[in-house]
Amino acid sequence: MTLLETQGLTYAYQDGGPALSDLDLVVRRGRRLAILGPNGAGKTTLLLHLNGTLRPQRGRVLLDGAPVGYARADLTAWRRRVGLVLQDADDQLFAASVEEDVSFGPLNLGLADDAVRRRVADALQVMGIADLAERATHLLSFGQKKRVAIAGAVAMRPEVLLLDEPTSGLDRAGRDGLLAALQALHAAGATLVFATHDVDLAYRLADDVALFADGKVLRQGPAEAVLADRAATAAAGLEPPFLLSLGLTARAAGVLGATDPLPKTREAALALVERSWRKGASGSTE
Amino acid sequence: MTLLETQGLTYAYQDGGPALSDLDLVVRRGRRLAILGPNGAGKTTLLLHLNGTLRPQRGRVLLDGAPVGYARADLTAWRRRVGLVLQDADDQLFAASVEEDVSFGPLNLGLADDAVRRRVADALQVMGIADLAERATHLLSFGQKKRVAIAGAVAMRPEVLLLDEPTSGLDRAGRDGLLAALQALHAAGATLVFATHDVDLAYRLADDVALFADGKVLRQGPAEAVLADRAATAAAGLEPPFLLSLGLTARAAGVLGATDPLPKTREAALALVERSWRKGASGSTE
Amino acid sequence: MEGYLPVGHAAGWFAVSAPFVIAGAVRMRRILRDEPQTKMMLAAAGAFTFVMSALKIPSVTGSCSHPTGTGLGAILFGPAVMAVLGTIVLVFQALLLAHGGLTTLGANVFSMAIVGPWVSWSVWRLARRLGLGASVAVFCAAMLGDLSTYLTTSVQLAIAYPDASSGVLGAVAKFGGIFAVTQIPLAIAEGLLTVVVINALEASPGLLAEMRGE
Amino acid sequence: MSPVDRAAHLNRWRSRSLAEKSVLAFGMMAFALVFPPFPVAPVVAVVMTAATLLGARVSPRTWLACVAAPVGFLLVGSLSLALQVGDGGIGLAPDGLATAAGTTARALACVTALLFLALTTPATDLVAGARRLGLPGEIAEIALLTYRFLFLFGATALAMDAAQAARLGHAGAGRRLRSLGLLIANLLPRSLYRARRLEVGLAARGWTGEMRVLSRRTPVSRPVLALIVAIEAGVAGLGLWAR
Repeated sequence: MTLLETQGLTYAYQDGGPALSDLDLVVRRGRRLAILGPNGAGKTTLLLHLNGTLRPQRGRVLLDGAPVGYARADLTAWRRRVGLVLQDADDQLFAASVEEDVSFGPLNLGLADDAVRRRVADALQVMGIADLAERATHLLSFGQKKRVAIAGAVAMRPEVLLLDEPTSGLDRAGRDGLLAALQALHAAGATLVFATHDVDLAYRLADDVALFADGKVLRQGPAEAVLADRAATAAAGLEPPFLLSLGLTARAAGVLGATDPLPKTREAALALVERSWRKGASGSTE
Repeated sequence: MTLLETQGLTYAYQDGGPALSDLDLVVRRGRRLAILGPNGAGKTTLLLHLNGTLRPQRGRVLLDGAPVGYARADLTAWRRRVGLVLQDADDQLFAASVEEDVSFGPLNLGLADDAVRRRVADALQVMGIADLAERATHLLSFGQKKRVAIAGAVAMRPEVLLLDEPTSGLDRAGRDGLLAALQALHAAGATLVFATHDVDLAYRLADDVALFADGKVLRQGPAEAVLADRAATAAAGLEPPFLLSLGLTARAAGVLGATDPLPKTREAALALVERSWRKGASGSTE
Repeated sequence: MEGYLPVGHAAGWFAVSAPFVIAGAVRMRRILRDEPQTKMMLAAAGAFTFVMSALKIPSVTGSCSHPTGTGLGAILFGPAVMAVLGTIVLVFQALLLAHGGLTTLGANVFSMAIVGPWVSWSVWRLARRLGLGASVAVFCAAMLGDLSTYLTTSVQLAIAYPDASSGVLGAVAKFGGIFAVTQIPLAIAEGLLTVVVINALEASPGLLAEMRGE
Repeated sequence: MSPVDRAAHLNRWRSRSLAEKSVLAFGMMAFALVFPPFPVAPVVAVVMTAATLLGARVSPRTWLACVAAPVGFLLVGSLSLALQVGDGGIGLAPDGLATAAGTTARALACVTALLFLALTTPATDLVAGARRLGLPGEIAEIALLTYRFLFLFGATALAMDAAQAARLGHAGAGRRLRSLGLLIANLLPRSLYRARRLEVGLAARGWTGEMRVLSRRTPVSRPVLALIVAIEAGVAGLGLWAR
């Protein structure tokens, strides 16, 4: 069940960047894991360890239970299975056109041209940007660039996809489009790991949450349980997601039954509130 | 009352970047105005016109009712009154240390060293970063850089401060700190104009909202009225702020009276919902 | 390398380099008087050169080194400007990375910020005038710029430390031999690299448009 | 990006006067160059290392990391000094060992002096000092902006490199070279674009061509300067005696 794991990961930048200290994390196959913490907590540093870009000073990373090595061949095999998308899309687009850029990874896998073409088409399809294939990368909008960057990783068909602040800077439409694409990826079997400081995003998208602060995982577990833990979220400098608070309040007040699902979207939450108030109102007028 | 105004502003980039077309906007003295629209709508282009960085191809900008010119002396006088903070703090910070950097603007105003020193100290104070004065610019965190960049504009004591996506990329603590600093600025008399795609931010911070899409202002007016206009927000590709929808639902259901203030923070909204449900629950058990 | 040259040589190379750097600075100031905003562009070009020279370039032999960047810099920004920018870069390399040094700055400026860029630029101009293809011209310019830099360093060392029996020439052969083993493959790699860069810049009109600020 | 830079900003002598630190560093560097390497060079090396590690409290780990590369280079270089190319091939040069040892000692002494300066004094302080000594303002400003941009472009280059590695752009020397070329080709326009954005950002702050800022400068402490001069007089005396 465990796909990727870290044990006692410790790392300090010489120039004083955010460090990791004795960090344990478990990524389970087929799940969506949010690494949730404030800015500067070391989330990006952790992601860079999960695909072997950084090498821990102590501790280790395990894939399918076996520690991975750092020889060139090991790294190649590792990165074939674990894809990484950084926060700033401009750092990741290198070619003149979308199609060309997305083919960078598959070509490096040594695939034949036909297979590469198929993978590029599939990746653009799942990210919902098939129509952009021939566009020049520098003419893309901010949100389009983000999706192309993710398509570049998706085209390599990794088992796990690591994403750093996937929705940061996106407006509502961009965010909704991206989330839909990530859901499609997940439905197709991919394991997703994303780092974010946005508790609402974590609540909406993640199955599991690892609360992260000062280079450590404070608590890891199912999203609802971890995010409802006020002591833990406060220790990470965060507050619980608004919709979760609303949902739990509803449960406590008996507006929702103990086994009713909590609202995960704004629409669902509004509908819940409206229903409860209409009932109350109709009750009082009767 | 009107401090800054645009009439029929029209501008198109050569490469087809976001343009302005026949845009009218009014900035009233002492108010907080949100220019609200999706990514790529041309918000930054508009801000660059409001301080004379870009020169409109048609139309004009007025300060205190008089059209402003583009000669060097005009621009200097203009920028003395209208400060601009770009989205990426790294585009405005250049000096080695924080206090050196913040002193740049006041020195350009031709002030004496003593006056400059006072202004620097005041600006750092109001932004809540007095302790960073001697820090090296490039060793600051993301959130700290944002505040230093704003301090650099504040130290020039402009009448209007233009801010491009002031909270983007900030985590909760960084955002709360920044909003508190902006409130302090506003309380001290500054007029604030900020461009954002975040409807929740606009609802929380703005007195007035200008809904912006495709280079045009669709509707401008008091925040609550504009944001509650579903047709207009939808036309701008946005949805109404969640807290506003919640508040209006509460009013419609009679949970809030017609003149009761709508909740503007998550805490207030949760308290409202909880109160109403507790009443309902206690009513049913009695 | 800090302190590696005897004091007379260190001072001598300062004297040799100074006129080139001063001439470049005078020229720069003239540009800046008319267009002060060019300051940002020049600084960006300098910082870009620094970062490029800190990147690792793979060699044919499997070893790694750093590109000198002099060829690309000379083609893009011109050799006169590179004398000043190169000097700034070398000072920061000494102060931030502890590479090179301050006493040997004169010698390093001469080999890396003067000889290298001038050779690259001249080769590039000559090759274009001879009608050679752009890629060939760029390759030759960058490769020979790199090689001439290291050859100059060899000569500088040989003059400072002539071979006891075979003199300066013998020492040139000795130091040159040491460098040649590692440097020829790296010069070829730098030449190829520069071709990739220039081709990518030309293949994507967007990159060039962004450079021109359109 | 640069541990040296970080040490320069965070060491105990960060806010000591620039004059004190540079008189010490450049004075000792000059003595190491001018005087016979034995016994002056080892004395300089010991004094400057002690000043760096014990005085300014720079972490020994950072210091060692900085000194490792020059030492490696020195060993190779000195080996070549000790050898000569003769008729019978390569052999040990007469006086070769002495030349090699002297050069190595002198260079090491200079390196410790450079490291003292680099690890205790931010590069921008030195640029500001050079400007007061007559470096033209425009050049100083370009140097200052270059310094500012270095860290931004360095971070971008690192991110690009990580992104390429994640997509297997580093597998094999050929691919590596191509990836590096693409990286540089993308870094250049982004760098120049950033320069243009800074231009806009500073224009909004009233920039008209000159970049004046108000700096804080620690005044020179006379007793400290006297102590430095006394130490240097001692080293110079030793040098003159050895000559």
